[in-house]
Amino acid sequence: MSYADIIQILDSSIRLGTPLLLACLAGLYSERSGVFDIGLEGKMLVAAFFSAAVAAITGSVWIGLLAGVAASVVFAMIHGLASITFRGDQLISGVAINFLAAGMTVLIAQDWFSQGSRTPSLSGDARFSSIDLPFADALSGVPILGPLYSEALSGHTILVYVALLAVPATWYVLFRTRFGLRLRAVGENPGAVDTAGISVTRLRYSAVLICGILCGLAGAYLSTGLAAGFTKDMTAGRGFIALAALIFAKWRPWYALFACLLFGLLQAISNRYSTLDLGIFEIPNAFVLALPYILTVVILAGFVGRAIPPRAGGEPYVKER
Amino acid sequence: MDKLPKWVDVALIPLINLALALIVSGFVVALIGEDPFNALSVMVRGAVGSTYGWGYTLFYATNFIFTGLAVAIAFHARLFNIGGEGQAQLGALGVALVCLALPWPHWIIALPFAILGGALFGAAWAAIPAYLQAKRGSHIVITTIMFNFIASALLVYLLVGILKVPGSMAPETARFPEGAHLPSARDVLAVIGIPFARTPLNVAFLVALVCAWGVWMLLWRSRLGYEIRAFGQSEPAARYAGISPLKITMITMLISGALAGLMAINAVMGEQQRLIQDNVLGAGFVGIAVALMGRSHPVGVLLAAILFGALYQGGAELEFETSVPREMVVVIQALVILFTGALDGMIRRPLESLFARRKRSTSGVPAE
Amino acid sequence: MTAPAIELKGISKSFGPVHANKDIDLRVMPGTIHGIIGENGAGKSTLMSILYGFYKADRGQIYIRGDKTEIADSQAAIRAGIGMVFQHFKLVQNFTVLENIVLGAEEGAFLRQSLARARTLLKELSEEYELHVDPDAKIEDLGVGMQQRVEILKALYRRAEILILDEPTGVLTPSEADHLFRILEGLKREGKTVILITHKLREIMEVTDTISVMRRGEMTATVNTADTSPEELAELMVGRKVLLRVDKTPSKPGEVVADVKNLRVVDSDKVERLRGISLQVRRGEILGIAGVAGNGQSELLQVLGGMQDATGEVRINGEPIDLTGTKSDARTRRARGIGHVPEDRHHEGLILNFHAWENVAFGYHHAPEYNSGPLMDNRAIRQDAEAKIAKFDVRPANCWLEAKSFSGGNQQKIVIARELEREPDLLLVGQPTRGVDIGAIEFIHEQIVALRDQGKAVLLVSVELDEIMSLSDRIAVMFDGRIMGERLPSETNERELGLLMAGITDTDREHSVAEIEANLAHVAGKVV
Amino acid sequence: EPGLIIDLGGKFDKSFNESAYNGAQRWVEETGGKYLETELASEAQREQTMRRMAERGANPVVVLGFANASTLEKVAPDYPETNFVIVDMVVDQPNVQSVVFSEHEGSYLVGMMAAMASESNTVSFVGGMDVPLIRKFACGYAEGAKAANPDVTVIANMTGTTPAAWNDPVKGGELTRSQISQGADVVFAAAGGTGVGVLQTAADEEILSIGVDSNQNYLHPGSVLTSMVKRVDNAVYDAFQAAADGNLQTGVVVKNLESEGVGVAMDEHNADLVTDEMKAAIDEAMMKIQSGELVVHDYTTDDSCPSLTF
Ligand SMILES: Nc1ncnc2c1ncn2[C@@H]1O[C@H](COP(=O)(O)OP(=O)(O)OP(=O)(O)O)[C@@H](O)[C@H]1O
Ligand SMILES: Nc1ncnc2c1ncn2[C@@H]1O[C@H](COP(=O)(O)OP(=O)(O)OP(=O)(O)O)[C@@H](O)[C@H]1O
Ligand SMILES: [Mg+2]
Ligand SMILES: [Mg+2]
Repeated sequence: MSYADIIQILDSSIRLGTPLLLACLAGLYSERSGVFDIGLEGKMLVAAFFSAAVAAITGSVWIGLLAGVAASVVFAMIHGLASITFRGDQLISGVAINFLAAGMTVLIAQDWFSQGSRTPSLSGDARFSSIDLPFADALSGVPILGPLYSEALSGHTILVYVALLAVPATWYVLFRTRFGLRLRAVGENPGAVDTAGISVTRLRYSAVLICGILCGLAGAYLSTGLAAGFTKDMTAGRGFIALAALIFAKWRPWYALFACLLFGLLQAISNRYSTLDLGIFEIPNAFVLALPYILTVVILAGFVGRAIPPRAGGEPYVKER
Repeated sequence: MDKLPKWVDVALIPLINLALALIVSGFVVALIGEDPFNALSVMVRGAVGSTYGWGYTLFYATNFIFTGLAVAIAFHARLFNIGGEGQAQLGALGVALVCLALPWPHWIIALPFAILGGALFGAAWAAIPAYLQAKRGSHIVITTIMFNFIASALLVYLLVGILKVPGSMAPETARFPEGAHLPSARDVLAVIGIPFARTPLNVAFLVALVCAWGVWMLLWRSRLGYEIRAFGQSEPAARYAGISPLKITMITMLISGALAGLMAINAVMGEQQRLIQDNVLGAGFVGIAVALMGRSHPVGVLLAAILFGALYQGGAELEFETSVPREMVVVIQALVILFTGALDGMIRRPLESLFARRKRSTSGVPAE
Repeated sequence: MTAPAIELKGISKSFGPVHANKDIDLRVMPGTIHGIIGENGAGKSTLMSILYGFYKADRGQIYIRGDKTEIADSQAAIRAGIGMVFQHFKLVQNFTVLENIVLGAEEGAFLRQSLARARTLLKELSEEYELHVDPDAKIEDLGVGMQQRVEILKALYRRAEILILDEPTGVLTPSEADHLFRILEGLKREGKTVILITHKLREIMEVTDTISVMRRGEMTATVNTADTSPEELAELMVGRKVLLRVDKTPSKPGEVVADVKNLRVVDSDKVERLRGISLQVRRGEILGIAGVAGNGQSELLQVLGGMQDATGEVRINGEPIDLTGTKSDARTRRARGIGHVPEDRHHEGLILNFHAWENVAFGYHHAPEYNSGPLMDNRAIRQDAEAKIAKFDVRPANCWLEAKSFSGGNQQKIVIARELEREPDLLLVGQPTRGVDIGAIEFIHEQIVALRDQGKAVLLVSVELDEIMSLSDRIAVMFDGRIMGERLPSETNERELGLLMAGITDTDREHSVAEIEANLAHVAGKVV
Repeated sequence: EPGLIIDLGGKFDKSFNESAYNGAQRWVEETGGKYLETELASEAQREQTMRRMAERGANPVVVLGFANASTLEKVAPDYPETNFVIVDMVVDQPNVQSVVFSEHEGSYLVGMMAAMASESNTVSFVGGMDVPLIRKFACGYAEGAKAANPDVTVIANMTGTTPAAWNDPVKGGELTRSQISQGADVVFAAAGGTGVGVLQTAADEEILSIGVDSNQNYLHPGSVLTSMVKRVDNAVYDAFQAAADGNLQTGVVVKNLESEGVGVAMDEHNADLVTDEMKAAIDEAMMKIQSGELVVHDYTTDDSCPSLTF
């Protein structure tokens, strides 16, 4: 494997890690506030659909992006309604949202475009185009770091950079602002927040809202950045991988970045090599493709140590029985 | 202090939730430009309007009884088994291996072994997530989802490799021998002179009914069931009573996986008669909705499974007759899960305060 | 005449069918310490939570310093100068003291400034009130006494003029409690108003100026402390005369039933919870284990009850029992004649959603008389349950009710009936009267003593020093996973036990509060 | 009334199914006839869908793709009055017509064009689901490429091993990028809906691509070198027409280069990309294949490929 190969794989990892990262940060806000969310997958899927669909209709990827985010937010609010207002089971609500997204996207796609379950292919302004970072060309000659910057890091779509910037931003919000303090508190002990005179409900809804927005970006990136249109079930389990990354990252932003890049890397590798020769034996293709899933289990089982989720996570806040 | 009368809890609330799900589904149908009432009548006629409809409805229901019971029994131990899909896939592998292993002389002989094969493989697939949950605290929801993906990878590996018929294109096994074909409802009913359409409904339906009865006996008549229910209510209490969390988690998930695996008796041995790749048809997931609707009680699961069977069959007809895609069924299913599972409080709490007010005005419960 | 600091008029509150507060009136004058007592579930916490804006009253008005005040949420209460220290602290465990204090009282959207300002103010406050805490310590590393200080500081930081403390002393050693009362006196001298909820009649007699008594959601009396007595208060609480002391004959210890040697437990965080416990319990005696919560008593019960593995040696009637491995579960312990009334009946002793009859078999569901063949004999269990419910006067006497539908005292009676009726050789009892009112306490104590008189051994764990003193034939004090000493109830006193509970063995000497605190803080880091 | 069951992936996959759909539409336009159509929702519902079609009285029932074979094997005997047509697989039943294509021959031709168009001497292949049929494409492609330029490197990747692999344009795009980074400058996609992503990426990254089944040249004019067309449309059209005329032949029908069952798409969209040299080369190869002088290796005959390892 040459250095150029490595650069290409890294380039691909960033691209494939981006939707995971956005979804993972989405989950981070929600779960830090105490609302577990296995519906990331579904929210990404609706966002992927609506952003591609609206981009196809209007010809503008930005309007598409807005539509995708809006759709994801609507689904996030359903989850909020179920788990915050009506104190339902958060896991079940998440499962329902995933199904709802899987069904609705196909239904609407068929109704709007009559092209089976897909949107028309996007081109031109209906897609995000790649942007070159400053000095990418000038620096490409620098040994080692040059190609890393100009080929792996530069030349992605705007949403990739949004995702990367969202990591320090999330860290800052969480640990340096009032909102972050309250958010972390409400996921640990909503009673403490409530008795401090802050509305638990409002805080959790804002977290779920942010979650919806970020999932929207993740979905929009899938269909208008990574691909050129929506196809049925195009999230392909990314929401669950993002969730695993979140646990792996122990609900911390910087760790989330590395976890998502790791999963991106795995996908990049499995895209690139259909079988993996480990010297002793060869992993057949079917299992190379399943590698992210297998690794998720291995990580959950062994490597995270004890990942302690936010203490109040998964439980609705019940003041009066 | 029971907040609600039992009939409200087990009948009224699920019915209201179901009605809400159907109303919202109706709106969705209207939104995509079809007449919801027409759609409903197509679905109802398609599902129960003929022996053909009934055959398919009950055929699907059989699948859902197995997976619904699988989810339900896990729910009792407060384990959320989303892995029914993968466990059923593995069960299918087990059934297929048994059916292909010998030139079975008669289905009566093949069936018990196939049941064993399906149950064993399904259980084995549930065992790892169960162990990881019990020993390492790995969240079973995520591990079982991952195991669904891994199961399909495994099946693909086998179906494009050693299990494939040499020279054949499709990733599927050879057809099972004649002696491993379960008699269909048409065959059985023909013996007593009742005409029935050619459908895949087969004797596995009876196996499913026996399983439902067995789960009921297990949960409410056996010590193991008592322990499962106690563990599901409170883990510290279970330990206090000498119930091993590891043991119960493992056993419950093994039973759950076995039940999911048994679905293959119906789908693979009863209908497909060979192992194909996507043999489960999403029934593992439907099981979640079925268990929620059925309040995790075998009788409820039975009724909910038939409802969902009708929904599936009706949905298939809907696609033939109108322009509503079959995914409509997925939407209805999602709405049922949403309303019965997650938005339950929306109906329950107003009802609770309604009944509490009635109760207080009649009896006046003091603080103590 | 000055306006009362607080005046409540006609406060009512229901939780579903439970009428927690019924038309309550209350007046508290500024610069006084006002006590509120009442049985469990009488509605004390509910009333105070309404005052603090945590719950919303169904009816009634609140006047603060004479002005009618609408308290919609806790923010409004804080603005009105009310601070509350809840029975169960409302602290974020993995936050620092400082972060907990600014939470909800931040200035501006960014934290840096708020934290810096809070740090200076906190320093001033802690010096002024002798409430020293490390602002950068994580709450989970602090002992309960410390956590309580943080709660008080939180209230003072928000400039509370009226401070409500809900059962603050339940978790404190006697000397910590004394220190707390000195602080309350200081606050009172500054003109602040304090409302103190407690079950401990002696305490309330010592520190309060006036006392209100609640019973079954109603305010039954308000008296001046100077004009009343503990006996009168007890009667007001329960509505009849109660014996505050247990009536029992001297014990006649027989041979050793339980012989424990060098018991050690290391928990999943690798913290040593039991550091070599050795003790013996004999037939016909009650061994009481005193100690501040979290010093290993729970682990001791759990190990003996088969809920946790350990190393060391335990013999029951001379036969060793397995402490690690497959034969060390609660079921085998029961087979060896160990009964167990667990500390937490809600989470351990009962399945709240099971019927009462199902709970009567809980833990003994393998017993031959409850089974026929491979299945459970539900009819036999129900018959047995009905008999036990009748004998222990569980009310309502309906074995089809779910356990959660019984009140705390009656739930405890179901557990006691189940465990005592098996006549175990060794009875483990944890906090038998926690959350149980005075009337039921009497009954439960009688049952335990009766078992002892049958010649059975009883190991009693309780954080209530009164209960230990009055029930035990012998007292062992636990601190930080060790036994600090054994005393006979007749030869010791609360002060000495209190010092032992704080890990101080040279009990003849005078000890400063700071010294006791330092000792307790040492354990605190390990206490969850 | 004839019936058509559109396979997984949907009738607008711009590829295999769309080709069949177009054949049916052409028949409707030309004859004014009517036909029943339904789309398959999942693998496990093949049987129900087939039965439903037969019960509704469709004749013949046309099913698309190898995956239907074993189901058809079971269903066909239950409806002896109904004729069935299956594409891409042989089903040995008296009332079934099996239409198979010589994909390896068409792939051979586009392989030659790819090798000739490549400047980096590296061409690549993105397959859909990893099944023998797709390996047959890949193998023919590699044979052709090697024939045109023995030094050419052929990179082949499969998208996956599940039917989802027909429908994963994102992965298709990633595979293409990775192949580009390995030097490929012509990519052949035989991957159904996934191919859309391959062609898109090829266009984005400014390399050449080759479409499949339908003529996909129009998708990215100037980037799609050609398409290996597989005339599923003709198969459907012929079946419908034969049934209308009452002379549907059962048994195996082979559609090869000679019978124009497979071929290379040439139109205004790729006219600028195809050199005269290429044209001459493929014309020559076509003649040799038709005359039997040149036998392109068919992967499915022995499950192996002399010029490509998987
Ligand atoms: N959040 C709630 N939801 C429902 N019922 C409640 C709630 N809080 C308290 N109750 C009920 O209201 C009644 C009064 O409870 P409260 O906590 O005020 O009693 P208390 O006097 O503080 O008792 P304790 O001495 O145990 O603290 C009890 O019957 C209790 O079960
Ligand atoms: N967890 C719970 N869920 C539902 N209801 C409860 C719960 N806890 C208490 N209650 C209700 O609140 C009422 C009072 O409960 P509580 O434990 O406060 O009783 P109590 O006043 O301590 O009774 P006793 O005098 O017998 O000790 C009970 O009758 C019960 O119906
Ligand atoms: Mg209280
Ligand atoms: Mg009580």
